[in-house]
Amino acid sequence: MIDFINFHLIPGLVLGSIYALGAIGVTLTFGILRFANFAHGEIMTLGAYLTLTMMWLTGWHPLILLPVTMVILSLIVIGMDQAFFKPFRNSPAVTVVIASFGLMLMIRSVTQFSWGAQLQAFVPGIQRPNVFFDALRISPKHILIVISAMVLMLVVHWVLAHTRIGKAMRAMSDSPELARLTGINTELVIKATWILGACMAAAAGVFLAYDSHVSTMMGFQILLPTFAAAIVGGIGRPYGAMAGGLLIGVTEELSSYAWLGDGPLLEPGYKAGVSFAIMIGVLIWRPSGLFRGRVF
Amino acid sequence: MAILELENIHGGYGQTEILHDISMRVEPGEIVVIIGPNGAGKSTAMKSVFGLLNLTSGRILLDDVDITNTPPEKVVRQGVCYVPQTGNIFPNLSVHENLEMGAYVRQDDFSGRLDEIYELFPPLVEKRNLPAGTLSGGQRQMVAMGKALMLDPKILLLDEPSAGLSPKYRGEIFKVVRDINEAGTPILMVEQNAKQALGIADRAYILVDGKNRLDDTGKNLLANKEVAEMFLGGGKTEVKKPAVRKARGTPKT
Amino acid sequence: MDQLYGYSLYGLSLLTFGGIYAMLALGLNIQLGFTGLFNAGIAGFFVVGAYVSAILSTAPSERHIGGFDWPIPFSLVAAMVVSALIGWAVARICMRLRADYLAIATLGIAEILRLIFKNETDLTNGARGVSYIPKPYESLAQPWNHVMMTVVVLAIVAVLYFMLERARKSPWGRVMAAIRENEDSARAAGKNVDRLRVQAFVVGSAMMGLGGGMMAHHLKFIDPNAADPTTATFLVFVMLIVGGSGNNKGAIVGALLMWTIWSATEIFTSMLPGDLAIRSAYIRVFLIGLMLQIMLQKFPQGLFPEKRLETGSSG
Amino acid sequence: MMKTFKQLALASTMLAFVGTAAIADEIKVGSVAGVTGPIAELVVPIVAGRQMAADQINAAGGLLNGDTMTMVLADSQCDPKAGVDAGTKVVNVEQVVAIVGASCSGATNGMVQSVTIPAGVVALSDSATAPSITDLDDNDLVFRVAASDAYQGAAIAQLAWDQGYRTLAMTYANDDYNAGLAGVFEAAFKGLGGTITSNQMHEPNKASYRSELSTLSGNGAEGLAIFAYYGGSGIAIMRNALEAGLFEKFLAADGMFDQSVIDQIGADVLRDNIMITQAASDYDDPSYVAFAGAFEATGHSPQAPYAAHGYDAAFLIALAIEKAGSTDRAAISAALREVAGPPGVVIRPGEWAKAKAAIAAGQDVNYEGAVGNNDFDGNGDVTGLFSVNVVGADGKWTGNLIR
Repeated sequence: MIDFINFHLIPGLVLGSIYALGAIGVTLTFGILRFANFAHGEIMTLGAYLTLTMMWLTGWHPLILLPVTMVILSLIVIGMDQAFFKPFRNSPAVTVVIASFGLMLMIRSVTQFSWGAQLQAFVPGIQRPNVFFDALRISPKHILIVISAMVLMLVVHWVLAHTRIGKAMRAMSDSPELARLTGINTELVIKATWILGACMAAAAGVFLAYDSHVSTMMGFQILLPTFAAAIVGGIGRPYGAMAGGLLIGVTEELSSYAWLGDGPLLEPGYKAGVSFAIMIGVLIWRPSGLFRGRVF
Repeated sequence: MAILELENIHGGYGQTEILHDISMRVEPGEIVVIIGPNGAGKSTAMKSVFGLLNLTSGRILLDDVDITNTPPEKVVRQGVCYVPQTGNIFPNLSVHENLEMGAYVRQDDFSGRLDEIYELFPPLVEKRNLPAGTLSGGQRQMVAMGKALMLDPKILLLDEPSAGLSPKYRGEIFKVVRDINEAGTPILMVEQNAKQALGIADRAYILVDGKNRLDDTGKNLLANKEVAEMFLGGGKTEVKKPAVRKARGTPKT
Repeated sequence: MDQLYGYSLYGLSLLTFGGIYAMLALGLNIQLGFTGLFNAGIAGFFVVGAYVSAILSTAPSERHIGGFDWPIPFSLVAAMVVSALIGWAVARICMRLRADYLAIATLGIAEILRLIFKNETDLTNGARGVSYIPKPYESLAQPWNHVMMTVVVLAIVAVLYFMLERARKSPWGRVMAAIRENEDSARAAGKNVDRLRVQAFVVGSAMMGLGGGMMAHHLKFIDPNAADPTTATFLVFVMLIVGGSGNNKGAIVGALLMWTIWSATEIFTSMLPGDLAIRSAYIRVFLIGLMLQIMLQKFPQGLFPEKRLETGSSG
Repeated sequence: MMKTFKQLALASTMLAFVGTAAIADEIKVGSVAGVTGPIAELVVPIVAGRQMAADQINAAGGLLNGDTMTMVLADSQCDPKAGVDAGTKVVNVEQVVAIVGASCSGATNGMVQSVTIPAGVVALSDSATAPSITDLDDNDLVFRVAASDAYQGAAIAQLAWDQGYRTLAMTYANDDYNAGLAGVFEAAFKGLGGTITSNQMHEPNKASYRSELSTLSGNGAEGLAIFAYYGGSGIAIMRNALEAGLFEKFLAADGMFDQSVIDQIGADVLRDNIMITQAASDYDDPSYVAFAGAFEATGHSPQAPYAAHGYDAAFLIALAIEKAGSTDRAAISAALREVAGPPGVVIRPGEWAKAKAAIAAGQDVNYEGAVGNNDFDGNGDVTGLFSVNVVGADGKWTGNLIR
């Protein structure tokens, strides 16, 4: 049982927190700009590399540099929006999604070109877990990741629920036409959306790198689970995305727990398929996400 | 001096012209109603004020200032508020947040105005923290109007505020419209329920096929024989109505 | 002289690859171009077709199930049938979804399919792939083996093209266009929209399966890496968008052109010295992304804009 | 738009110019590698190894009559589609006389079956290790200096047994290289009398492997054998296992052999706890020393997996061209066996001038490369030498040849 908590539940929570942060950006873009942004994975990757570069320059801890990364990444992402998404404001979703494919390829090659394909690590060496009650093993970095992710999610909640721009974002996600008729500056809201999404993407990328390592494909590798999290939680619903991220992360890790007998329930080779299977199931049976109805 | 004036406007969506030479004006303190058969361009005329369509000629003046083809977010800032027929609230935002969004362009403290709105629509007070999408049709219409009134607009545009409401709520909405007007806000309103609408209207325009057909005071039009035949008649119109509803269901007419 | 001969052989290779990609692009065109179905799981149907045709046509082997030594035409038909069946199942499940939801769902399904081929080692030899896949006319002497392979591929593309053009101009094609333009009014006109969409999806999937099968025969080897989404899905999108979504000629020209650009740019970048040559491989991917952006922003209709048919009064 | 076109046109003219300028007296050899794709990080030093061979040869008199040896890079992406395309390009457009590559077994399989065997071009892979390449019907046109997994798998099993391991858990990344290696290892270790407590395939490139490791650690194994690329999943697995305290001892093959394993996990943790086999020569062997010194000077680690193989492969091709005395593809293929094995004057890395003189004098040569003697067997495979590597006092890998 303790193995279950140590090796399945806690890793699931860590991974789930990372997915959740990524999914917030995906779901906001989906809700407000009305398209699935395939470049979001590469934005996370970019966040990790920016932090890595600053660590080389300053030697500071990645979490201390995270706010700086957020600012830089936000500026970059707003620039990308102006150059690559703004021309498609009135285009059908298909066109914008394909444009985001294009942007995905572009960011990835820039990352590979600038930093090389070689694997990098934030912090060399390993970190042994702290042992609680003689059995519960939690690594300090995991505590740090989960707590920071929770704090960031609270910040997102606060922004969306209590600030003028946050409410405007939700309003625009509800109805872009009415938002315009209400006098909401939609371009400003779009900028705010990219900033919030980029900040969370930066956090997701940095946490993922902090937990494992930095590589040019890291963001793309978690992109589909992130989409799955956003869909499971209900597109356009940041709170749902958070819950969806945790759910997908935990389920992925639990799928290979020995629920029946000694062997893993599902061959780990199929682990990557778990999130897609959940996502497809949700799309079929509850297309509006698991948390239909009142979301907050 | 008119608050709002449409001068000989022509235009429509994309290439298709729907409005062929429409003129109308709203004087301070007036309720002006637009009625007409389906497809006459009533809603389109109203949307033209909001820069939502492509005007090829004519001009629109707000307080003698030309606002032709100004985008909606700017028109709002000039003090014109518009309540569309459908999709006029943010369903996932609470009632209170919907009202706050109504005041989005205001930089000053608007808590006083909020209290006034709740006074105008008492049923909203206890629902203030519920998502607006969970409210009944009539209450949603109140939220929509309340949201529009948050700016204390120079003029309020209403697109069929009574559509789809039960007769009881319909009466209530018309009462609210009169209350708003009595508090000093001129209103331009499109309505299907011509009888009730003309009853509260100071003046009304009748549009047919994108052109002005008649205009007069509400009282005179109610007495007008042609108008009575077209909109106020007995069984004839009642039979027509379902057909009219259905046609209205097609997107964006 | 040798150089010229070499260029000709390379030209044949471009036509062969481009032609196989044209099958994928034509399949996508039915789904996305004609019907507006956003299938981002091309790689899934591709890999199904490739493996089915490969396993059926190879000689018996210990490494994977079979082979069954079927003649290539039969194995290709089987590849189309299996892809079509999977397409049908996917369509039944996902048809109600909005465009970009459909894209994500199909992308996920393609990934699951790839995982199955990778993990079911007893059936497919897993990650180590299937070897010794026969190739049409491979016993002929060079260059005729290449020539004949190219001829076979282009002949299939030509047949598909004429079939699709006929379909497009047929009542069926008009209804498809009407559905894409305005689903509600097509429904109101009494068309069974869902069934027609499923049909389009299935036909498109079968063509992607055919493309996958032809690719397996051309490569003579297939492994799950061949279903990498970048070259088996995204590249096909680029081809169709550049060529002109909704236009069959555009799909074919887009495939040939983009494959040529994808492949031939390397001839130039590999001339760069040392480290730059490696890095320029990334630049190549960058240019593909940039090209897609430029096309979408400046020429959203592609090289061959769709020829709109009169959809009639039903629309 | 027009401006973009003009810039593109300008760029391509410049490239074409560079191309024509270099054509004079050059002999092209294809260098096919998975530059982009799943093992991008491994490929950089391998290509550098190949290039260094060409650079040394050009500096020491060049090929035949002073011709330049040019390595033409083509990207096989670890994808058979790209492998075939890359092969077609170098064979037909670049008219290479022989090919070094491709990197991954899948891309190699496609390239040789579809392109190079029909075209009669010799392909010498430096890193494709799948056993399936051994029995290709290849008209003696497919060779490799990387030993088949069949050898290395057995070598690790023997090593584990000799070190006293009797029960092991194992996991492998599901790709062509590691799956093949793992299969051989499992059979060999069991054949020696060992027990595999648990054997799990894993999907590379996942963010966490903790749950897999928990299942693997269930039955009290003495250590974990990992078959993975260090970048794809190897480092992540070791990190997860150590951090969770599930395994302390590791065995691995050359896909894990990279300095970044030590740099990222930490030398102190790994010292005495990890053994990695690598296809390599004895580090004291003069051939290896000659290569390592020169390669380090180019800014790469000589220990990078398959970098030395890349060097040897390119050098062998050059020797075969020299021996054949022409750029005829068939003659080169025929000469390759002769220059690789005895008898003959022993040639070591960097000794191009010596080799050229010997061949000019009509003598046989025998290349003893950085990774071993490189004597091809009937299938064009090498037996390969393996070293066992542990973490040294200086935080670097130190290896000893397995005798």
